[in-house]
Amino acid sequence: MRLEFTEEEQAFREEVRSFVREKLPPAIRDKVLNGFELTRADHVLWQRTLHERGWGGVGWPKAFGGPGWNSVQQYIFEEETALAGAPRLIPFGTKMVAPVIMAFGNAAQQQRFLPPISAGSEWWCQGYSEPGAGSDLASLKTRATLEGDHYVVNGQKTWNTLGQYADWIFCLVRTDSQAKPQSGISFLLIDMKSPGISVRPIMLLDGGHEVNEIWFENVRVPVQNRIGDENKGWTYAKFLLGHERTNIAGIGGAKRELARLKRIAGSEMKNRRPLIDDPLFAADIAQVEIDLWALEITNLRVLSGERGSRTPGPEASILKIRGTEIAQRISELMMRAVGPYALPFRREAMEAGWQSDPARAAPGPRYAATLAAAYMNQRKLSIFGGTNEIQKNIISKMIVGL
Amino acid sequence: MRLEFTEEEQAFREEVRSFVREKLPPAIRDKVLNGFELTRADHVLWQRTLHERGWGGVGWPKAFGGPGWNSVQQYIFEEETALAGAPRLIPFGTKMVAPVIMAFGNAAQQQRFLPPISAGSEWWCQGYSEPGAGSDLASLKTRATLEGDHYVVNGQKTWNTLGQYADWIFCLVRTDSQAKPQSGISFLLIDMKSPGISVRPIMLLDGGHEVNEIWFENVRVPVQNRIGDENKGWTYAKFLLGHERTNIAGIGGAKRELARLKRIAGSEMKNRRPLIDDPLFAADIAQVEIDLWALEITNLRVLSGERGSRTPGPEASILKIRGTEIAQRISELMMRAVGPYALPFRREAMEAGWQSDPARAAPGPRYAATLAAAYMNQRKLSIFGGTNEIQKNIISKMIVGL
Amino acid sequence: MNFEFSDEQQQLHDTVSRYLTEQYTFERFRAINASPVGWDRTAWAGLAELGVLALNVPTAQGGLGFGPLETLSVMGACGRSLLLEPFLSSAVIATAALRAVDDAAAAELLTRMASGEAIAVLAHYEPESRFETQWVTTRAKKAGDHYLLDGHKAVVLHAGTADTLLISARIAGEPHDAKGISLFRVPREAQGLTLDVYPTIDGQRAAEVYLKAVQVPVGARLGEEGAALPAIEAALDIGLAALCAEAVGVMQALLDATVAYVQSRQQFGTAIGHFQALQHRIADMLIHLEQARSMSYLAALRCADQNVTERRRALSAAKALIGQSSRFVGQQAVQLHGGMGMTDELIVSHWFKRLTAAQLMFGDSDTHLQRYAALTRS
Amino acid sequence: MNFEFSDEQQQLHDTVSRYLTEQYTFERFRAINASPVGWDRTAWAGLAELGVLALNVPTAQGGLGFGPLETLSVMGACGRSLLLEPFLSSAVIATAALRAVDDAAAAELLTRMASGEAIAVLAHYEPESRFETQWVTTRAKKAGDHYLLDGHKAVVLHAGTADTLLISARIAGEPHDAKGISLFRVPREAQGLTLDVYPTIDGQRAAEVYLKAVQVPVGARLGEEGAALPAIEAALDIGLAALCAEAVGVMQALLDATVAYVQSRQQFGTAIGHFQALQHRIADMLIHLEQARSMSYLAALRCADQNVTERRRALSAAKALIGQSSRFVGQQAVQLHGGMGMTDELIVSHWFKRLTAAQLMFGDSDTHLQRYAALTRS
Repeated sequence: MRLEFTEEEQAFREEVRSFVREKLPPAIRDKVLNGFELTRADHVLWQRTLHERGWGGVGWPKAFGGPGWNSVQQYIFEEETALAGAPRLIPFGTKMVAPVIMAFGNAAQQQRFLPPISAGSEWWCQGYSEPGAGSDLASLKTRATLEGDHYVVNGQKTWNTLGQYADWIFCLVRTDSQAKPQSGISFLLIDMKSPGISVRPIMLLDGGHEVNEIWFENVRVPVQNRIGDENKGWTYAKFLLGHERTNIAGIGGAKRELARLKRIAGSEMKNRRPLIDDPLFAADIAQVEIDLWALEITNLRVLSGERGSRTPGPEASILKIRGTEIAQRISELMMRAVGPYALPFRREAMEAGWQSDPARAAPGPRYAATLAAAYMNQRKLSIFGGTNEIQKNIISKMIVGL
Repeated sequence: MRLEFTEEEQAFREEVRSFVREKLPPAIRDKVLNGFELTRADHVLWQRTLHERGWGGVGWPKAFGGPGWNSVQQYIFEEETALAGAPRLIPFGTKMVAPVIMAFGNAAQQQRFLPPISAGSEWWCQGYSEPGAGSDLASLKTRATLEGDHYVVNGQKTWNTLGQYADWIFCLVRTDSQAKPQSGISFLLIDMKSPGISVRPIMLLDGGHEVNEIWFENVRVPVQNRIGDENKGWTYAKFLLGHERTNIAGIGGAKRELARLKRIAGSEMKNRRPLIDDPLFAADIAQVEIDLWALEITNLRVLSGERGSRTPGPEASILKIRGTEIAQRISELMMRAVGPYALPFRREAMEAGWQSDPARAAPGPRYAATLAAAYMNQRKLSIFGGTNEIQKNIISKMIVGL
Repeated sequence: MNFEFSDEQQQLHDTVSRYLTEQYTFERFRAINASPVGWDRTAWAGLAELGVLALNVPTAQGGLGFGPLETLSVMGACGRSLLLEPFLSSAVIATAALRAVDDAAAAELLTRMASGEAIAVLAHYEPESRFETQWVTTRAKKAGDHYLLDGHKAVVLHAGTADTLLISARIAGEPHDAKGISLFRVPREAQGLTLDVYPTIDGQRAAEVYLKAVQVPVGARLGEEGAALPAIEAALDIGLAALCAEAVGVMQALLDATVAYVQSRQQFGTAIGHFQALQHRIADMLIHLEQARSMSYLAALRCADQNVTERRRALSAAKALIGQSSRFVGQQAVQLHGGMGMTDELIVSHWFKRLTAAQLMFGDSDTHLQRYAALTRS
Repeated sequence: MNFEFSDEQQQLHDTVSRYLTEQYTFERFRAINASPVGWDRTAWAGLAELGVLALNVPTAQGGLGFGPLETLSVMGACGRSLLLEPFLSSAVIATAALRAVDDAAAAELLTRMASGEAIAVLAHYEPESRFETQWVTTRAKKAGDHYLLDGHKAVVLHAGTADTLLISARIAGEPHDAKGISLFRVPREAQGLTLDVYPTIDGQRAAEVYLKAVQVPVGARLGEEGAALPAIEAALDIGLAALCAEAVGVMQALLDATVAYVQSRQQFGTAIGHFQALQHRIADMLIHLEQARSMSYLAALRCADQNVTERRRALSAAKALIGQSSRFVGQQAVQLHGGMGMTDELIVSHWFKRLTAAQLMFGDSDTHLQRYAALTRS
C-alpha cells in the first residue's frame, strides 16, 4: 500500500504539466482559473492543441489514434490539465460517442467519424433525454421509421448540452414501439445540418445558454449512420453511460476551485481580519478540504483496483455523489466569501474581458462577479448525469444489495 | 400576534413555580438537574405531592377529579415543572390509559381506575408493541379468547416501559383473527398480579433496565376489564396515540438540559480557555439554542391554534421530530463537552449517591459520570413513540398530501 | 400568546395578496425584470392606491402608522410574487430610518413617500463593512451652511430607482466608531453623485453609489449631528425582519410548487411523489419552513424592541435559522424539480434566486450565529 | 499508488480475522466484559501465539519489526470482534513509545511484550490536558539515584491490566512546555501508585492513576532527560491511526448487520429494506464508510512520517472525518435497527458504543478540524 504514484506515472505527470505550461494559451488559463466563460473557439483551440501533441483522443487506444493511456494516466492527465487551468474536455465526442463507435461501429464509421473528433474539427452533442424521459431514459418517444435506406426521425430531445455549437448529434430513437421499452431503441448519428432539425435554447437561471431542446421533424438519416444493430441501442447507451468514469469525481477541478476559494477568503476581510482566519469560515474550508482529500483517495482506490482492466463498478456512484456535493459546497463557500458583492449580477461580467469597458467600474472585486452565477449553475451537478437520488438507488441495489 | 402569555396564564405559571419551589424534594430536584436516575419511590412521591395539590390528574377535566386545565395551562405546568427539576410524569396512567377510560370506559371502570392513578397508588404500564409489530402495530398477534365471563390471553408484548414497577397494564389484544388486522383488536385492562404474566427485563445499551418483554400464558381477564366494545380496540388505541401531544416537543426539559450544557461548557477548559468560548463549540451551542427557540415558538403556535379545542393535528409529528433531534443533540454536546471523562462508565454512577462511597474517588467531575449513558439512552427518542421515519411518512401524507 | 393576525392585518394581507396574484403575475415580473429600469410605475401606483406604501408612515404624515406585524402580513405575498419594486427598501427600511430620526425634513419626505410620490432608500453599507453597521468611511465635512460628502456606498438596493438617498457619512471618529455618524437626505440628481446601477442575482436593481464633494445644505442632515447610528440600526433591523418574512413567503411558494410538481411528474410509470425518499425530503422542507415561519414571527415581534441586546439576539437567531432553511428549501426545490428547476422559464428558479439573495443580505447565517453567540454569552 | 495489502499483510489479516471470528465470539466478549478484570489471559496468549503482539516490536527484540500498515491490517478485525484485551494500548501505543525512545531498558521490556509476557501502557494525559499532548503537570524530582513522581494521570486505558506503566512527568518547565518531559517505566505495583479502575463506555477498562512520591531508579527513565515528548507524540499518533482503522472495521460490521436486518425485518407486509428512505440512508452509510476507509489508509501511511506537520495534518484530517463517519454510521445503525439496536443482547449496541468511545479518544472531530485548519494555514 502506498500513496505515491510510480516513477513512470510521475514522469508522465511531469510531461503533462510541462506540456500545459507551454501550450495552454494564457487568456484561456485566466478564464478557467477565475471562472469566466469559455467560447466555442477556446474549446476547439485546446482540442486542436491536444491533437497536435497526439493527445486528441483522450481515453482512446492507439489503434484508433489515441494515446493509449491506462486509466491512471488518464486520471493524471485530467488532474493536471484541470489544475493548470485548461478547459474541461467537452465529453460528447471524445468520451461518449467515440468509445461507442470504437466498440460497436463498423470500419467505415470509425474512419469517417473518429479523426475529426480527435482533431477538434467536428463538435458532437448528445440526444438522450426527452421531456418525459429523464431519469427514466428508457421511456423515450422520439421515433425513427425506416423508409428505404433512410430513417425518418420525429420527436424532441431536451437537456442537450451546447448543441448550438454542434456538427453532429448522437441520438437514441425508438425503432420498435411494440417491444419492451429497452428493446426497441436504436442508436443514430445525425448531421446537425439535416433539414428538419431545430435547436431552441433553454435559458438557465444564471442567464446562460448551455442547454437546448432539439426538435426533429421528418429528419432523414442514412441507415449507414446507425450504430450496430437496429433495436440494440439500449446496449450501446448503457455502455456509453457506464464508460466515462475516470473523471467523474472531478478531483483536479475541485482542487483548483478550492485554491481559488482560499485566495478569495484570504483577500476578503471580516471584522477587520482576513476571512480565512474567521474560526467558522476556516472550519468550513478545512471540512471541505478534508472531504476532498478523502474523495481523492477513494478515487485512487477505485483507479488502483481498475489498473489494467477497465470495468467501472457502481463505485462510480459514490464518486459522482461526493464529487458533486464537494464542488457545490466549494462554489457556495466562494459565493458566501464575498458577502454583499455576490449580489451584483451582470451577465456580461461572466466574460473575462468585461471590465475593460471603462464605462462600467467594477462593483466589487473582479473575482466576485461570477460567483453567484456559478453557485446557481452548479446546482445542475446533482441533477444531470443521473440525479444523486438515482445514484443512491444504484448504490443500494448494486453495492449493498437491497 | 404576541408572544407573551395572558395575565391569567402568567399568574398560573407563578402558581406552578411556587408550588414546585415549595414541594419538590431537594434530593429529587438534584437528581433531575444532574441527570441521575430516579427510583420508583421518587416518581410515586412526586405523583402523590401533585395529587395532594389537586393536580394528580394532569390533563383531566374537573369532572374526573382533574384540575381542568386547558392545553396552554398544561403546557405551562409541564414546562415549569421540567425547568425546576421535577420528575417527568410517567405517562402510562395519567396521560394514556386515563383519557381512554374517561372517553370510552363505563362508569364502574372510571370509578375503579381513575382515582388510584391520580393518587399515585397504582402504577400503569403499556402493552402495545410486539416483536413483530412495532411501527406496524396493527399486525399484533397476542390473542384473547372469551371463555365465559373471562378473556384468556396468550402472547407476548415487548418494549414495555417500567413494567417491573406496574400494578396494571393496558393491552391491545386480538379478539377476532378473521377480520382485517385493525378490526379484530380489543382493549383490555389487566392486573399485573394475574397468574400467567411474566416480566423479563430487556437490558439496554446503557446498562439500564427500563423496558421489558411481557409474556401472557393463559392469563384470565374479567370481561368487565374490557374498554368499550369488543373488536373496537383500534379506535381507542388511535385515540390514545393521538392524545398526548401537549408535551411532545419537550421544551421545558430541553431548556433545562441546555442550561446544564452551558454550565458544563463553562466549567470545562479547552486550550486553557472555558470550552464555552471555543468558537466552534460556542457555535454548536448557539445553533441548538436557536433551533430550540424556533421549536418553542412552533409549539406555541400549535397550542395557540388549539386553545379551547383539543384536536391535535399532524403538526405533532413536526414537534416530535424536532424535539427529539434537539434533545439528542444537547445530550451529544454534553458528552463531547467533557472530553475524555465521558469515557468512564460505572453503572453505579448513574445514581446520585454514588460518590458518597469514599472507596471510589470520582474519575473526573461529578457532572461527567452520566453523560455517555444519557447520550446512548437518548437514541431511543427517535425510535420510540413512532420512529422519526414514520413521523415523516405521516407529514408527507397528512400535511403535504403526498 | 397568540399567533393570529388581527382583523386589520388579515385584511391587509388578503388585499395585497389578491392584488399581487392578479396584477403581478409571473409574466409581468418577467417583463419588468427585462425592462431597462427594472421596476414599474404602474405597479408602484397600484401599491400606493392600496395604501401599502403608507403602512409604516406615521399618521401625522398621512400614513397608517402601522408597524412590523403589518409589514410581516404583506411581505410573504411580495416574496411569492417576486415584487421588484422598492417596497422593502423605501416603504420599510427608509421609512423606518426617517421615522427614527424624528425630524421635520424627514416628516415632509415621509408624507410624499406615503402617497407613492417619493421613493427613498438608505445608502449605508460600504465595500468593506460586510454588515458591520458601525463601519462608515464616507466623510461629511461641514463648510458654512452646507456639508460636503465624499465616499462610496456599496450594493445599495434600488438606489437607481429612488429619487432620494439617505446617505450615512462620518462627521467624526474612526471608521468603526459608533458615534460620529450622520444621515443626509441627498437627491439622486445631486452634483457629484454617480451611480453604477446593475441587477442583482434575483432581478432587483442595486447600485454602487459614489460621492465626490457632494454638496448638501445643513438642513439635509437628519437628526442630531453624529448621532444617526441608532436610527440606521433600527431601520436595518426592521428591514431584516421584513426580509425574513419575505423569505418565508418564498419558501412556502417553493414547497407548494414542489409538491405539485412531484405529484404530476411521471417517471418509471408513477408520479415521483410516490418515492419515499422524495416524500421524506419534502417533509424535511416543511419542517424547515415551519421553523422559519416561527422565527419570522419572532423577528417581527422583536425588531422594534427598545432593548437592543434582546432585539438583536432575536433577529440574529431568526436570520441564522431562516438563512439555513432558505438554503435547504431552495436547494431541494431545485433538486426535486430536476433540470426544470434550473430553467429561467419556470418561476421556481426565480424563487430560488430570491432566497439565495436573501441569505446574503444583512449577513449570512454564520455571521448571525456568531453574533447570537456573542450576545448570548455576554 | 496502490491500495493492496502485501501478501504478508493479507496473511496477517486473514490469520487474525479467522482467529478472532472463531475464538473471540460475541458470547466470549460478553463473558470477558462481565468478568471483574475485563480481559482474558487465554485470549491474550492466543494473540501472542499468532505473533500479533510482536508485530510492532523490532526484530532485534524478538519482534516482527512491522509497522502501521500491518497494524492496520489487523485492527479492523479487532474492532469487529470488540477485542477487550490491551492490543492497542500495549502492542501498538506503548510499543511505539518504547521503540521511539531507543533505550536499553526499553529494549528489555519490548522483548517481554513481544512474547505476551509483559503488558505495558502509556500513562500520559491528565485531567486538564484534553488532548493537548504538551500538557504535563505530573512532576519528577531527581533525588540522588532515583526520581520521585507525583501527579495524576487520567483515563489511562488498560492501566489496571498492565504490569508496567510508562508515565510521563515533567522535570522542568511549565505545564504546557514542550521541553522538560521525561518518560518513566513504573511497575504497576510500585509504592505510592494507586489506581482507580473502571470500565469505559465500550467495556474496556481504564483507570485514574495517582502518583504520590513514587520512587523509581534513574534507570527507569527512558531516553534522554526532558526530551520524551517527541516519542510520546509519535506513539500517540501511531495509536490514533490504529484507532481509525479499528473504527472502520466497526463501521463495516455495523453496515453489514444493518443491511442484513432491514432485509429480514418485516413491517407492513414487506421487508423494511424495500423502503426507499431506508435504502438511501444505507447508501449514505456506505458512502461515509468508504470515505472513512480511505482516510484510515492515509492515517496508516502517514502516522510515522518524520515531517511532523504533514503527519499531523493527515492524522487530523483522518480523525476529523472518521469521527464524523462514526457518528453517522453508528447513530443510523441503531436507528435502523429500531429498539433492537439499543439492547444489550445485540452486538449492534456494543459496536455503537465502541464507535462512540473512538470518537472521544485522542480528540473529537471538532478538535481535529481546528488542528487541521491551524496546520494548513500556517
